[in-house]
Amino acid sequence: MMKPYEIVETPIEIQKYADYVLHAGAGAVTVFTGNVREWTHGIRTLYLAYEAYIPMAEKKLAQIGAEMEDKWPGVKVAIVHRIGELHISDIAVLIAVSSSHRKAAYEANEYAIERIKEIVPIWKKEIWENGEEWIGAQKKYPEGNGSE
Amino acid sequence: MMKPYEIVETPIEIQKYADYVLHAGAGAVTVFTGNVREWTHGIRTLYLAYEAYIPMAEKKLAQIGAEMEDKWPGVKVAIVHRIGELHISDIAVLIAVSSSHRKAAYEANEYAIERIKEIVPIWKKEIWENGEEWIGAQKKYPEGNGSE
Amino acid sequence: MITVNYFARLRELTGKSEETIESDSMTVQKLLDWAEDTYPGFGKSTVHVAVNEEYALKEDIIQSGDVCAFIPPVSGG
Amino acid sequence: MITVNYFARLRELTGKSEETIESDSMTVQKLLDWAEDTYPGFGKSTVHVAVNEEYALKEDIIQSGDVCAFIPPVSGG
Repeated sequence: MMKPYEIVETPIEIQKYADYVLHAGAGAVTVFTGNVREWTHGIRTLYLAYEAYIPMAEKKLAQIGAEMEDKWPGVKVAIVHRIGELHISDIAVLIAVSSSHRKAAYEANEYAIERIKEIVPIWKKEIWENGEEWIGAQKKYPEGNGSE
Repeated sequence: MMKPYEIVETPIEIQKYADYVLHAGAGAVTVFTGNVREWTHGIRTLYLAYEAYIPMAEKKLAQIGAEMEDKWPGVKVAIVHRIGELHISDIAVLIAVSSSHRKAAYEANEYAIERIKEIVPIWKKEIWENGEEWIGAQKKYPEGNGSE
Repeated sequence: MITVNYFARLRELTGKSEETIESDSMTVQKLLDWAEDTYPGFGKSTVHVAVNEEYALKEDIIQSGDVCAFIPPVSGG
Repeated sequence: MITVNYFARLRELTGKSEETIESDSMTVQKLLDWAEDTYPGFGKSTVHVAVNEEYALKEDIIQSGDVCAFIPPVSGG
């Protein structure tokens, strides 16, 4: 079982989401995964700890999906983000998009990850050998419902 | 077993190629699949028949991979194209790209599909209820080795 | 009574995930001011407030029974 | 002797996948002219030639022993 917009605590399987967005009218599917990488700015990551305000995060993922359907009519979307302790190469986020033609599938997919980083209440803590830190760029207070 | 640049006659499994490009330095993976869709310009496709000049096609896929590594240093790439009789929703082509950051993974992936459509000796025949046709846009004779 | 949730850095700073405030109504700005006064280092200028799982403006009114959340800079993806 | 391969529309037009031509050497242009003369409707202006699995220019020389392929407009993806 899956929801098209969900926060999970277990490993993310690509196939499940690619299958979900596929349909007879789809000529293109793009799947993006954000994975935990070992080195960031010369510092070695041991693991990441993700936390979410789950019900609001799922609503915001669904909002992003609605924005995509509005901008690229006909796309079918699934977005999943994992929380908890994630290790090197684990998938933190997956975005699957299908469309009749490839251009929309690429554009809408990239739009989704940008929006996730802007409005979805999920937080990442990097844990290194000699310390840890919550990551997050400061932004000015949003006008309206988190849309820009 | 798989080769990173290959022509196959059996169904394409996404997971295999996503796994291949993943490594500890990869923070982003993009997977594109081109799927057989039922309707094109209002005409219903029954199935597609793909044919390739296999050894040259695999060389050209590898050339595209080399171009990608040159333009986006650090990307890791796999490209596979299926030939034979393909039915609705079957994957005809898959491109998997990993990179440390997402921008390169998106850009390099989209570059690959454009180049495939330009230089790889693969041909598609569309079979409809009342006819069939080899598809292919006419192009002027290439200068040099198929690069532009 | 207003319920407030803390996440990430703010959860660690306050040492709690959730608490309730005895108030019938207040603006989002007032809630941020209260948090800064109560928890030194809260950093209200970088924190957004969600009311009932939706981002709220500073002038929005929070009512008794609402569920609020302090949202420090997000870093999903 | 030069080997030539036919694909897709050209395979159907010529009724063959491969044949050999008795020649020691010729230009790519000559090979295209020969194909057009031999198979009406060949459409040489839209067909590229690969020599030993690499795209060749019209002025390139094909030698005996080379494997050539006529490449009609491609449509992979």
